[in-house]
Amino acid sequence: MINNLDLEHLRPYGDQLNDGVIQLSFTLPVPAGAKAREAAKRLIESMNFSDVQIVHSEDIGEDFTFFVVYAKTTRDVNYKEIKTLEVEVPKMGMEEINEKVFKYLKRQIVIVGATIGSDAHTVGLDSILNMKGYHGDSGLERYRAFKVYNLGSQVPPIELVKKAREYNADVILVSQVVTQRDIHIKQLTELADILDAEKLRDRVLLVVGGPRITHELAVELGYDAGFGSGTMPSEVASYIVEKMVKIS
Amino acid sequence: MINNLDLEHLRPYGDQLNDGVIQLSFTLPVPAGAKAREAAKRLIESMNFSDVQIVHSEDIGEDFTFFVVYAKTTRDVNYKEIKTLEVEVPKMGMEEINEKVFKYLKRQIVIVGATIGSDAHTVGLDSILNMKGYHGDSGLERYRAFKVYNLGSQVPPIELVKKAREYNADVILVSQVVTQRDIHIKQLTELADILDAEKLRDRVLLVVGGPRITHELAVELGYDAGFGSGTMPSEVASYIVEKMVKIS
Amino acid sequence: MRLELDGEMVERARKLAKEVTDEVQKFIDLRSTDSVERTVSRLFGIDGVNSEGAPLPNVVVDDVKIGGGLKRGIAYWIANGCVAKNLDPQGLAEAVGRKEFSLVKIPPQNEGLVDQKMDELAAKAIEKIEDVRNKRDKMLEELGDPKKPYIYVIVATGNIYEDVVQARAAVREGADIIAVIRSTAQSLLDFIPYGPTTEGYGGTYATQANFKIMREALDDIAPKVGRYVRLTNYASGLCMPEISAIAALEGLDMLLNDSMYGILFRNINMMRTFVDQYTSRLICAFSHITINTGEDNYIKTSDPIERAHTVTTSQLINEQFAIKAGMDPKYMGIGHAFEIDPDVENGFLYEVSHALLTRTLFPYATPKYMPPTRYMTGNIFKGYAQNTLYNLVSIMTDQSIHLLGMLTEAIHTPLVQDRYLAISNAKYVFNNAANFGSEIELKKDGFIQREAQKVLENAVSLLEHVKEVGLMAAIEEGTFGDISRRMDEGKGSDGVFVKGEDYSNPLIEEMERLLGVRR
Amino acid sequence: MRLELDGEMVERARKLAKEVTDEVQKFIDLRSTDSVERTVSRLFGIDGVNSEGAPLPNVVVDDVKIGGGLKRGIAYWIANGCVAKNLDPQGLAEAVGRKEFSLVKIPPQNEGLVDQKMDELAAKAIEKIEDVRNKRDKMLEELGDPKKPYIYVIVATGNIYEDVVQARAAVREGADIIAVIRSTAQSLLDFIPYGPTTEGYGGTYATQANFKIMREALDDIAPKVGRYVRLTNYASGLCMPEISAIAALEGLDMLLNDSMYGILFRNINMMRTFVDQYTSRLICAFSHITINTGEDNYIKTSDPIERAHTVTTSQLINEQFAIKAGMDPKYMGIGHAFEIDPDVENGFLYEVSHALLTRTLFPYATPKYMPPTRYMTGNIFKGYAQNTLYNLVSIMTDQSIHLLGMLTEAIHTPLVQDRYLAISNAKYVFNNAANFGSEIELKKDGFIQREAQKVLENAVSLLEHVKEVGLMAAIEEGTFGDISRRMDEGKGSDGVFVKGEDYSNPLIEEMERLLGVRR
Ligand code: B12
Ligand code: B12
Ligand SMILES: Cc1ncc(COP(=O)(O)O)c(C=O)c1O
Ligand SMILES: Cc1ncc(COP(=O)(O)O)c(C=O)c1O
Repeated sequence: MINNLDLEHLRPYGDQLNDGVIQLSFTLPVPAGAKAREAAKRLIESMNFSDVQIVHSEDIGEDFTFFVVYAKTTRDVNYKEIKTLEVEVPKMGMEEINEKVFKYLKRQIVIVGATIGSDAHTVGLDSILNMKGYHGDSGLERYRAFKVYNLGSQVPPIELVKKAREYNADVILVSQVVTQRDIHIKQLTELADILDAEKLRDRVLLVVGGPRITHELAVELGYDAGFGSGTMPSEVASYIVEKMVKIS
Repeated sequence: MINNLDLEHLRPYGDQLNDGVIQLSFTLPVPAGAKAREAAKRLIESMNFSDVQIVHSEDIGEDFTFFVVYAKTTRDVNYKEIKTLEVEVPKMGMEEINEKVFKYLKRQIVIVGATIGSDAHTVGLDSILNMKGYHGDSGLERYRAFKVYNLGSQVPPIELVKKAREYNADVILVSQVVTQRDIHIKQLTELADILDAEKLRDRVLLVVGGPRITHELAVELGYDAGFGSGTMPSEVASYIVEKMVKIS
Repeated sequence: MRLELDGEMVERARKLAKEVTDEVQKFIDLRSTDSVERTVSRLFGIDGVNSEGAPLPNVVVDDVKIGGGLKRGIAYWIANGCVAKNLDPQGLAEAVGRKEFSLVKIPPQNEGLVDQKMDELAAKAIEKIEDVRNKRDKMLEELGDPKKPYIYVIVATGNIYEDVVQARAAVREGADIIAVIRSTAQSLLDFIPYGPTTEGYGGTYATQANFKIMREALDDIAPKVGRYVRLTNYASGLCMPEISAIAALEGLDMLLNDSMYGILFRNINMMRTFVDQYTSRLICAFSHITINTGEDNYIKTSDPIERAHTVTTSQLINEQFAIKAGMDPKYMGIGHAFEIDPDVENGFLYEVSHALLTRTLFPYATPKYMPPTRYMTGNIFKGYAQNTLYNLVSIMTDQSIHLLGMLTEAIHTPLVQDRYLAISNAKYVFNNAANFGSEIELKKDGFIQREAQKVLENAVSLLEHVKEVGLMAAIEEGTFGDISRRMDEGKGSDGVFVKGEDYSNPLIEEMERLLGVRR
Repeated sequence: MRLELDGEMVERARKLAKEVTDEVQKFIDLRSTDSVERTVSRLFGIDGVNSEGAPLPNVVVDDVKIGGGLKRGIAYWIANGCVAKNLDPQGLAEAVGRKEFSLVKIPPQNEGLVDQKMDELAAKAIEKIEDVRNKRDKMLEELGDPKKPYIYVIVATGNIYEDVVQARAAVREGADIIAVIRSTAQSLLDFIPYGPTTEGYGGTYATQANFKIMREALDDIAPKVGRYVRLTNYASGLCMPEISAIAALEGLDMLLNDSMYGILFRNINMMRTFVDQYTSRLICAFSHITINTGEDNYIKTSDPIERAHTVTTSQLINEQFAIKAGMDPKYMGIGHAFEIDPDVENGFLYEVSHALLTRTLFPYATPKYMPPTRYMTGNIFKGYAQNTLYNLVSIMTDQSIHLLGMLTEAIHTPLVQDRYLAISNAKYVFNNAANFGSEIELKKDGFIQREAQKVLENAVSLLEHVKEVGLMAAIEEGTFGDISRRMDEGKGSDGVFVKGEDYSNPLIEEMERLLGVRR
């Protein structure tokens, strides 16, 4: 890291250490002009920004004005005290995982995966589950240690729970990609509630993934873990094994 | 304007009325990863933003991390109460201006223009002064009513004041384009101070222009007016005449 | 810039596609579906919902279905009911909706009278559609057809009134086509929701009222901007032909409509989709509605370079199905997309090659070019650069319908500013490189030429195989989009039935006659 | 993609440019300047400042100038002083700096000894420069020359230590060349500031210490990224040859250096500039420093389409001046730029045509292509799209040095993230369209061909006129950049003098000899 960095008061770096420069863009539903510019400036100033420069403002039709702004934050953040909620697991190789599972559990781990509710995006889940995997990292189906049931897309939560029971699943993997109007929150909550109601929640490892999913959100919704954008299958595999072995 | 707009609580419009969505980007001088993302999130949250989504974070070398963020402001702005400081003048045609000057002043208005200090950007000032003008709008030299002395670039403030006295200038037009490390503020202040010291300030109309100049800033620095990006020569002409006629 | 294609190879490809679809058409001709019958009901004037919110077209068709009479076609039952009860179809349907009676329980009326009623209802429907169509054709002529590539943007707020606001802004900025994206999974609903709606996810429900609201908004702004503005929606999913019907009634200009998309990407039953697409396309062809086929989807789940020939194959199949529905090529918005990983060396050359192939194979069509989506990331700046090259390929290769890429593709449905930025990018590139494509030539036997020829050859091989096993079996094999679907699987299979000997559908027959495809 | 140029026309253009510069060179050969003499002092080993902060090279030259001895050349006075005082040049200069004596007051020493001293100092200087040069040539070979177009970015924080941080990040991201932009108006200083500096405006002062700091930083990171990283600064303004000297000593790879830029854009006296550029270029040629000429500037103030031929004309003049200084074409970074208003229809075609013209006219040079600046606005997204097309034109037309456009060009000197975004845009386009240029041909007699031919013809006409009136008069007429400068006007004119009969400058002569341009 660069010299003279005050990690207790970390600030954005634009052109100089600690200058705090941030770029913003947004639209106000008022006609372009001096008054709109002033409104934009005041708004941004009211948000702990100083040196607000409206570098672009443009009429984008129907009395909308688009702004590009550069400004400096007056805030900083204590980087030293940050403890991330990220799932942190030692990354293990495929053989290591297989061996560990058979050594400690003496059987395959049963995994059921699906994208639930109205969500039809399967590419993300498939990247984790299918043999082929993701960016050269093999999917869970390739591991001897796992027995994978990929139920595909748009599976109603109740259906997923039924299947999990049927297959005696150890792990439920759900994918949620569409997040508009928080539909993912609704669907994930529904699944968690059904598992609770059916007294299955404590018997499964419940994991969610998707590009807008964070571990923090997952925990908040009562899941064991959450995986975001760019997740590798091996990370998920390592996490599952780590947890399953701990539970057993 | 669109329906249901609450102008007293104006908010950005992203996808929905009042959703308050703002796009941000910035760099933190720490290595990419979960901890950096959390730092970015906390920083933005500390600035009256909610629903902070780190949609992109990337290592850009040497332990810098670049972020793209979407978030919602929790603030709004009272659009109704905004009174802009913008120079507001009735736009007049060239002939109207010429006539008005000769009718009320009975002589040409003498204008001295320059880019001062270390600033060598002349294109902006020339757009206002030269015959050719800007985007089809003729420059001040084209008006019979004005006698224009364009002193060019990098004129030391003291030199400019000397010339203004020599030509008996009514109006001083200065251009400032370079603003890095607030050099324009220094140079503009220097000019204003010299004019004060030389007891010339009250005898001239003092106007500054440039892409990062606002009327507000100009007034703050003791200038009569400031003109920003995209100014048209005819706006400046109208302003000068309006003021000169009022003074006389 | 001209692509040299082996003319014989092109002919062979077309011939194979024809043969493949001829086989499927035989199946289609024998069958109808619930949705086809609801389509007839709608065009006969049935609209609205019953007290439980069920759409009346569903109510009447279900009534007849439960009563075991659907093999005869809903047209007969409606006509019979109208004659018996002296009601118009709407009055009749409302009564059924109130459970006053069942259509199958109404005694058969004088056959001559019923036939006459059917013909009369069909003629009225045809007339209605023609009126709308002629009005639009006239508006298009008066206001002027914008320059191609048409700038096509989506609105997807979930709330039709917000959609209108954003659509109007987009038109002001230069949009030529507004597509109202549907709410997630509407395609799986076996009915069309009713009335204006304000709550959708990832899109806004396609309803007749929503169509009308948007149509009016666009017709209001079109004269102000001095150009005709097209409106698009989706005729896909379980209500494919019905959506075409309400689109025809409300004067939409375009519909996403693919002969296989629903099978592959929505797991809708094969037979259902094939039968539905036929009626749906007849209506489009008759209404001068441009269809947008969905080949872009294939290369969202399979590799855009290796599987490029599946796009070509599907385009040829879509073309043949459209021809079978009597569609003028100019209403064929043959789909393709700019989806290659931006990190691929010379990816740009592949894109040029593939885009030119589509343009060259379908000289009379109006190809619809789709933007990068799967390799868009949260880096909106990078995305903006990808869209710039996409725009360039489009203008270079003379595409017709150009769906704009959004810099926030990987993040959310477009914000008002995203759409603005997309439009200004496209306008910049289209103007700045207006004649670039005609000022350059492709190197003889160079990479671009060879790649296109290769894709075409692969498509021919694939078509040969498809012809051998049949289209349905080929789909089972996972030929398209790396997805496999079984013939008997999929949603909506229970809504397909073999027409009875006494089946009648004078409305569809009349359209077939007028389109010159009477079979 | 090949541009067909009329070969005779090309030859004619070159011949005219040669004749035009031959005339100017006659003036040059008779004269020296304060800065040339300070250059000699520096290369003789004089460095540092006196107690008032005046640089010692200035101190000694001013001392001799005031004493009326400069016509003889500073080399003589230094050598004479060294012999007399038995000091090395630095010791001598320090003494003069302490006002212990004046060089002109030192009695003339034995002529043979003084001559010998001069030759010895010259030889040592040559050796020093050669050492640095050979070390760099070796490093370049060992680490490997990156693929062209080289990715060239600027740093401009004003603080050399911040510059280092940002330069290192840029190199990690893929930059091949780092240019440290100078502080506003340094070109008007008649001395080079001294020591490491942390306060500049719009750039960082060019000082020898700053050069060293950045050079070390880049040499440290180059092996880590596995490629040679070039360092650039500015040899422009009143200290043009001196900057070349310190650049040679510190091992810079490139210098902005134009034969007319200072005259036009900094109102530096014509004669001063012409004389200075000659010595400056000799040093560059000898040190294997690539020059970057400044034609991009012309089309910042005049119309890039209408005045395109002034760019070509100036390029040819710059080439001839470089040849006169013995420069190998591969060190000629002939400048041009992508500056056409993005709203111009087919502006992209003009850009391709102009860029190809430069590339084709100077096949052995390493053209330096400059990004859009004047039509960049506060709309950073639009700017990013402009830069995308700029990158495409560069890779298509096979440019050598590619200065990256910044999306924030209209706003501020680049932020660390702006530079990153610029680099990733260029890398994307360069890779994605790597062979595009070689896969297409220009339409015969098409727009692109005709435009280039037209620009060349106009350049020839202009050169004919310039030849008639002379280059200096042509500049008075406002030929370049729409700016007129008078021969006797401009800064630094008092620093030009006619060499005396007894003028000697063995250092420069030796370089001329080694470069084969001894006159
Ligand atoms: C491909 C695609 C489609 C395809 C999907 C095909 C298929 N079979 O999956 C089709 C065309 C069908 C489609 C349709 C729609 N889509 Co879509 N689609 C995309 C697109 C372009 C790419 C998604 C993708 O494949 N990414 C690649 C994978 C590998 O990445 P990933 O999903 O992030 O997965 C990784 C991680 O997140 C994680 N992960 C994901 N799931 C899981 C699960 C577990 C357990 C774990 C551990 C990890 C994990 O691991 C993966 C590997 O690292 C995105 C835009 C984009 N560029 O992101 C839009 C996008 C996701 N779609 C969107 C929308 C709105 C739709 C529609 C609703 C539009 C409409 N109204 O018709 C429809 C309907 C879909 C539906 N009902 O759900 C929006 C979502 C907006 C939002 N945030 O709400 C996006 C962002 C586009 C946009 N800007 O509008 N889409
Ligand atoms: C052209 C240009 C140059 C040319 C200038 C040629 C010339 N004779 O003017 C050259 C190449 C010489 C140059 C040099 C430098 N430049 Co310069 N240059 C630009 C550029 C590309 C365009 C400016 C321009 O001509 N705009 C067009 C005119 C018409 O617009 P305008 O100036 O805004 O003027 C309008 C209004 O502002 C207003 N206006 C302006 N002045 C006045 C005055 C009055 C009285 C009124 C009423 C109105 C008014 O009216 C005009 C018409 O509407 C900008 C980037 C950009 N795209 O903006 C950088 C830019 C301005 N330059 C910049 C810099 C840093 C420099 C240098 C210092 C770099 C260096 N270290 O070498 C040098 C040195 C210049 C110096 N000593 O001042 C920075 C400034 C950053 C900052 N905010 O501080 C910019 C923004 C580029 C960048 N991102 O780094 N530059
Ligand atoms: C032909 C076609 N129909 C429909 C859709 C939209 O999806 P849905 O099935 O949700 O209507 C698409 C999506 O891209 C498509 O290409
Ligand atoms: C040849 C040349 N020298 C120098 C400069 C920089 O300006 P300055 O005169 O401030 O050194 C430029 C600017 O673009 C240039 O092209």
